[in-house]
Amino acid sequence: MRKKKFMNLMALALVIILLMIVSAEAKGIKLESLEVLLESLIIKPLIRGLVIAAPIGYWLAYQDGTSFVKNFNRVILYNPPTEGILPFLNILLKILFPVYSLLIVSIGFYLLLYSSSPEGRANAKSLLSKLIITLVLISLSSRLIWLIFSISGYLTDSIFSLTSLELIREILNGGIWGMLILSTWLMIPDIELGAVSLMLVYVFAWLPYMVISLRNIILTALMILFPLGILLYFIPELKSIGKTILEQFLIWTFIQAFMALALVSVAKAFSVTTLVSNPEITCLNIFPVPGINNMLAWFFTSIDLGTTNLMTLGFGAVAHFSIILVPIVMVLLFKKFLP
Amino acid sequence: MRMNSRIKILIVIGLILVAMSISTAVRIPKIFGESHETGFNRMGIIIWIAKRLLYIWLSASYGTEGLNELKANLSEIVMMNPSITTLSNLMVIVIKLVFALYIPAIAFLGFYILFLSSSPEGRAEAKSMLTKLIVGLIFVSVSPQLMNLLLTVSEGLTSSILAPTAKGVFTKAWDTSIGATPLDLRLELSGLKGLHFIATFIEIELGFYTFLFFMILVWGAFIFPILIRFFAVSVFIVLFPLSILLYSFEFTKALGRTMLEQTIIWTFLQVINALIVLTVVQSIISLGEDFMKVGWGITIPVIPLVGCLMFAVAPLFIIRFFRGFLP
Amino acid sequence: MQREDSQRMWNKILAIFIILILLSSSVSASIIDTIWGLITKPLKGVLKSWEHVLKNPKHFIKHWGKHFAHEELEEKGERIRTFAYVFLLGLFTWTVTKDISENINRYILINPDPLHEGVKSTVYSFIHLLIPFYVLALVSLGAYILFLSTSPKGRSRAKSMVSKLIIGMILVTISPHLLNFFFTLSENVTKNILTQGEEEVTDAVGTYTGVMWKSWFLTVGAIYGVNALGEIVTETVTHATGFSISQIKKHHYSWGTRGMKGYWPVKVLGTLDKILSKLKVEAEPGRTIPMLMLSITLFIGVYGILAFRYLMVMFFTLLFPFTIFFLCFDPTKKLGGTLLEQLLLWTFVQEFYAIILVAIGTGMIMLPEDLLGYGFGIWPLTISFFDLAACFTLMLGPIILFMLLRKLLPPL
Amino acid sequence: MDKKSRIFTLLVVILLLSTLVNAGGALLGIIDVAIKEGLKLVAKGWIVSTGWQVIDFYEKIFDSFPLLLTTNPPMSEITSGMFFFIKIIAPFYILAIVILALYILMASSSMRGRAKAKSMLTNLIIGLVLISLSPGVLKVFFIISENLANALISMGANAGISALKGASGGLYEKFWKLTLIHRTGGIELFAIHTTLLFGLTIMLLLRHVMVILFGMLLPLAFFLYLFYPTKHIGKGLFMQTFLWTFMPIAWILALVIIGTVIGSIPSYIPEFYILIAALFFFIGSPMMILGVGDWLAFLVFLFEVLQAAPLSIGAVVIDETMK
Repeated sequence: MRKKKFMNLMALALVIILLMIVSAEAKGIKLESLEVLLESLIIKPLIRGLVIAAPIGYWLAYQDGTSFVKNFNRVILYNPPTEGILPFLNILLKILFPVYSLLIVSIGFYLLLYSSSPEGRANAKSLLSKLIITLVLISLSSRLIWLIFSISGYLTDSIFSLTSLELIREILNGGIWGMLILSTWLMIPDIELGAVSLMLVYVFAWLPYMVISLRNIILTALMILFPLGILLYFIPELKSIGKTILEQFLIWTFIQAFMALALVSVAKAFSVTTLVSNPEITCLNIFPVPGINNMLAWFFTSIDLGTTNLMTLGFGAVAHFSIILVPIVMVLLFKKFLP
Repeated sequence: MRMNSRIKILIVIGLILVAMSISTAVRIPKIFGESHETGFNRMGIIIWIAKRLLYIWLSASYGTEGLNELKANLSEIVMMNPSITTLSNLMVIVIKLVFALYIPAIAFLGFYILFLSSSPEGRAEAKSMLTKLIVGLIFVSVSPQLMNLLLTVSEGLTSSILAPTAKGVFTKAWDTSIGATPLDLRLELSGLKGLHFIATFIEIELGFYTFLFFMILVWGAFIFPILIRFFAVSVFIVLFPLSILLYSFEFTKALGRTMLEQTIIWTFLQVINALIVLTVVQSIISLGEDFMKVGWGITIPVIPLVGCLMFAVAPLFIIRFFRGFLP
Repeated sequence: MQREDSQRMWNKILAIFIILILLSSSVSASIIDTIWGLITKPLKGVLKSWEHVLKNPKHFIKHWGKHFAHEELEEKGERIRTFAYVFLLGLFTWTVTKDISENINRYILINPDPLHEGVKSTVYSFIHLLIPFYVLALVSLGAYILFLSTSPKGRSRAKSMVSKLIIGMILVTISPHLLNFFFTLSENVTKNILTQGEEEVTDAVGTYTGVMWKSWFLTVGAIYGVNALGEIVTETVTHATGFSISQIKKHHYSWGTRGMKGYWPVKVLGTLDKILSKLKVEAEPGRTIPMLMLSITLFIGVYGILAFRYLMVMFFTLLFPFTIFFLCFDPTKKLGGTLLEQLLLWTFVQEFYAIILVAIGTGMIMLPEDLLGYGFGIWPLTISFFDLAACFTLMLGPIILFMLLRKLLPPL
Repeated sequence: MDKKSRIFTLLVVILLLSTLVNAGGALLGIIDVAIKEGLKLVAKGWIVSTGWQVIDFYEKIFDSFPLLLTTNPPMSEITSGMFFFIKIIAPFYILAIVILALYILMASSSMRGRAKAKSMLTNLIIGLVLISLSPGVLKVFFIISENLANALISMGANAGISALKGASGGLYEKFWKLTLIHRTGGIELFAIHTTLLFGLTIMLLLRHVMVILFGMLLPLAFFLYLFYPTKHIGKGLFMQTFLWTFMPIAWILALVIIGTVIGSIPSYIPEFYILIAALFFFIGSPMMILGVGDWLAFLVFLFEVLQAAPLSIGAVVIDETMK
């Protein structure tokens, strides 16, 4: 009923405008209202759709906009190569060997000449064994890192096997496309209206990658520091520094498992949660030109799913945000666990 | 209902403006013998000004909504407290729940005494725990009265602080920082409203931000913390028996302490609010009105402005710095 | 390194240009004339018009008034509101910079006067409010001594508490004078710091006002800069090609149908003019919101914090009797400690401010000249990063010192 | 459309026709300006109606409030994940027991060390029981929280939910009125409004995700709790499970309190402010009641919401350049 009324009104307006155009043309007068009609109701929306929404849609559909959605399991599973630390390890060993030999020799002299009490002798002996352990661990550290990485990678992989990857991919895809649909939809009448959701599209596209690359960068740095961390951990005075290095290394390594776990739980939650009313945004019922936004959205942005609903959008957003949230939660939760 | 009458007024004003603009648009070209195109432009300008005036009027009325009531009922709003009677049925449920929880708590303590404390020292400790728990039980059963006492003390302190205060000075500080425009039927352009007036004519976007600013000044800084306090105090009233239980039970003492502390802090926040009123009043009296008054034409009175914003910021400091005073 | 490289590159480009011009002179003199004309003609025109204007300011005003009167009404409105914006922002900047360079010492040094009539009476009314609390505390202590304390240790503790309470009572009655003494002390220390580093303080304030002004210049540039650029380009093109834009404009809407059809400069100029005319409308104050925010942040950052400090000190001044009472009564000692700590810290913010001002001044004086220029914006509308950092230090420094000292103070 | 109005519109059309045909330029101009304004109004109406549809879209979450707050994800989904972690833990567990047994048998010479090892062994065995019972523990959590939630929600949470709806409606009202006057007049309010509603949706859905996540980690939490060095991690994980499971209680309590108390607030405070305060109180209530964060964190959040407004300025610049 309301729609009919509205359509009548629209028809009336059209008739008046046509009359105006005809009479103005007859009298040779430039019409301002015609400019407004063309500009703010037809041309600008078209331009907004074409210049802003369409490239983003193209970017998501054919370029690397949805790269994270396509490759999330590979990206999360990626670890920096362990060969990278070998030169640094060599330098460290070069520095350490003379120090070590000096230390061992001095401990030997201490044992031979000065230590009279059995306690002191035991101390020296334990120090010697510690030195040897650290030496072995440092020279094995690249293997050790590889071992930790493969444990974490195996864990992540098997966590991913708890649900189908397709479901996770669908959820992530639904989040980013739904946001784009929403922002396109809001943007066409006025660009500022869609600013927040447009920003969220970029957040969804970039922020997970940013977090994951941050993890890789930090992990590479910690990997280089790892042998040093082992060394410092066995020196009582510098234990806290070494502890921090080792702890951070382990936390940042296992963040990938927790990212996978978060995505898996999102998938599980998505498949079991129901909403009382799950509204849809379809591009058909837009005021005042029915169908034009739909056409725009379908034609220019090549959105193959022209509608989105609250469940898809909400869980998609939660999936993207959980990638960002996980490192924060983990670093806060897991600090100071080494003795 | 109020909104409807407002819409009516809006429509009437709009109609008058349109009529005015049409009449001028028709008349001017005839008088000056200009072409009709200039007439359009004049009409466009008039519509432009009318729209901005409408925007200023509407957003300023949103921004200062309830300001007069606030000024009239300043001490009542500061002294506003939830009444226990409205919350009594919820509180009764919580008390029942707490009584129900006492049984496992006492049973747990009994087991603790039986099995784990072998030394006489430990046994004495367990006994003191039990007495604490029973004292807590007594407090729980009188918790509505206790809470009432707390609220009464806080209200009494607040009223005794507010009583000698020259509230007129504070209201005046409000008035000077909000200011007035010709739309308030006054021949002046001052304060944030004046800024809003000018900014809207320059750009609607700027007008929006200035409007937001005094909206924040009125309700964001003043009513909002007080309302949040109102809700928070209601929650803590309801949870008061539970926090007593948690505080008296040795193993959950930390949690109970935080909750009790929060209860006390949120309750006595109104004393702080009253003190802030007093502080602002004293500052303005002792500094004089011209101190830190920047600007020419439209001046920005910094001290009243910051004084009004104190309501939002000072409770933060209080809550941040005054934790951990309970044993 | 990079800087040197870029400089070298510029040198190279310049050298190439010079060589090219020299070479071309040997080929054809007329080309040089053309190029020279391209550069000088518009400049000459601009200079001439300015010379004219400077000689006859009256004529200038008249001319512009005429011009303004003949403009379209919408354009007039546009001009008025952009000018009003720039003017009002400039006025704001001027008053703030003037006020702060005159009064910064006063603003930093001011403390509430505890002996002021109103404050004193309020404090005494609070002392009256305290009497029942004192009575309550004494009675409860007495009851404790009489009935509950069995051990001599507890009794002696209670007794010491009583003596503390009585000392507190004496202190409460003289609390305004106590505070006055303390404030005078703090003010004197601050005054010493400020007078010792007078030059530095002036320099720091100069940095602050400079950034305020630069922000305003940027606003002006953002609003009128595009227009000015459009004007210059238009003039250059006009002089270079001999076609007047206004001439083109006449045939603008119909260059397809009239006699100039197909003549390429007309097409190019028509398109150019379209673009330029679009550029001209862009004097939107809305796009200068970042600069406006910078100005307002700077204003709030200094005035707001100083005013807030004053109000907080006033707050704790009024609470001072309660502070002493809480401190002297053992169960509430912690609360009193926090109150006292807050009072001390908020009072000391003035010292922090003075120290930060002197530090900024010293830093700016010590900074090498060539580093000062680094900044954002197009020359000459640049804001140096160092100046900006100095301003933000001025805003955040006292608060950071406040937080730092709070951690450093021994727990009471 | 009834007959009367149809005739009326016909009359208007005839009138316009006649005027347009007969009138001179001035009248045409006036009608032109009027139609221009009308068309501008249509454009603004388009903005408002689009905004309304999105807000309506987000507001539908309020219908699901009781359901989302009173239910927890079904155990069957969580137990599979739990068994996965138990499978991972099992070899470590066996290793720990074997090493301990060997230590007791061979290495420990001192009485003290042996006693310590023995207590460790009992710990391990208790842990074994706990880990195998962990689905049950979670189930108990769920039952308690659901029962409490169901009991509380019947005490007037609906009034609270309608208060939240009212807050949303008040924000929308301001948005459309300001937007009808000027295109960019109320856009920032819309940004704040949608951010709030979207945040609310995400919070509620994130809770379900987090319950599943920490529920699956519950065996790990028990396992880590048994060893001294990792004790606080286990405790932290357990606390997280607890908090995320009992978060709806805080929310529902807030809703009930809002519903009960809102009537007793003096009437001279404008209703809109009360409702907005209620909305923010609802968002902040878990932090306030369960002590997840403090007042400051809540305010930082508020500040961030307000900060979303300046971000839309970037969009203005783009829009202005495309004029």
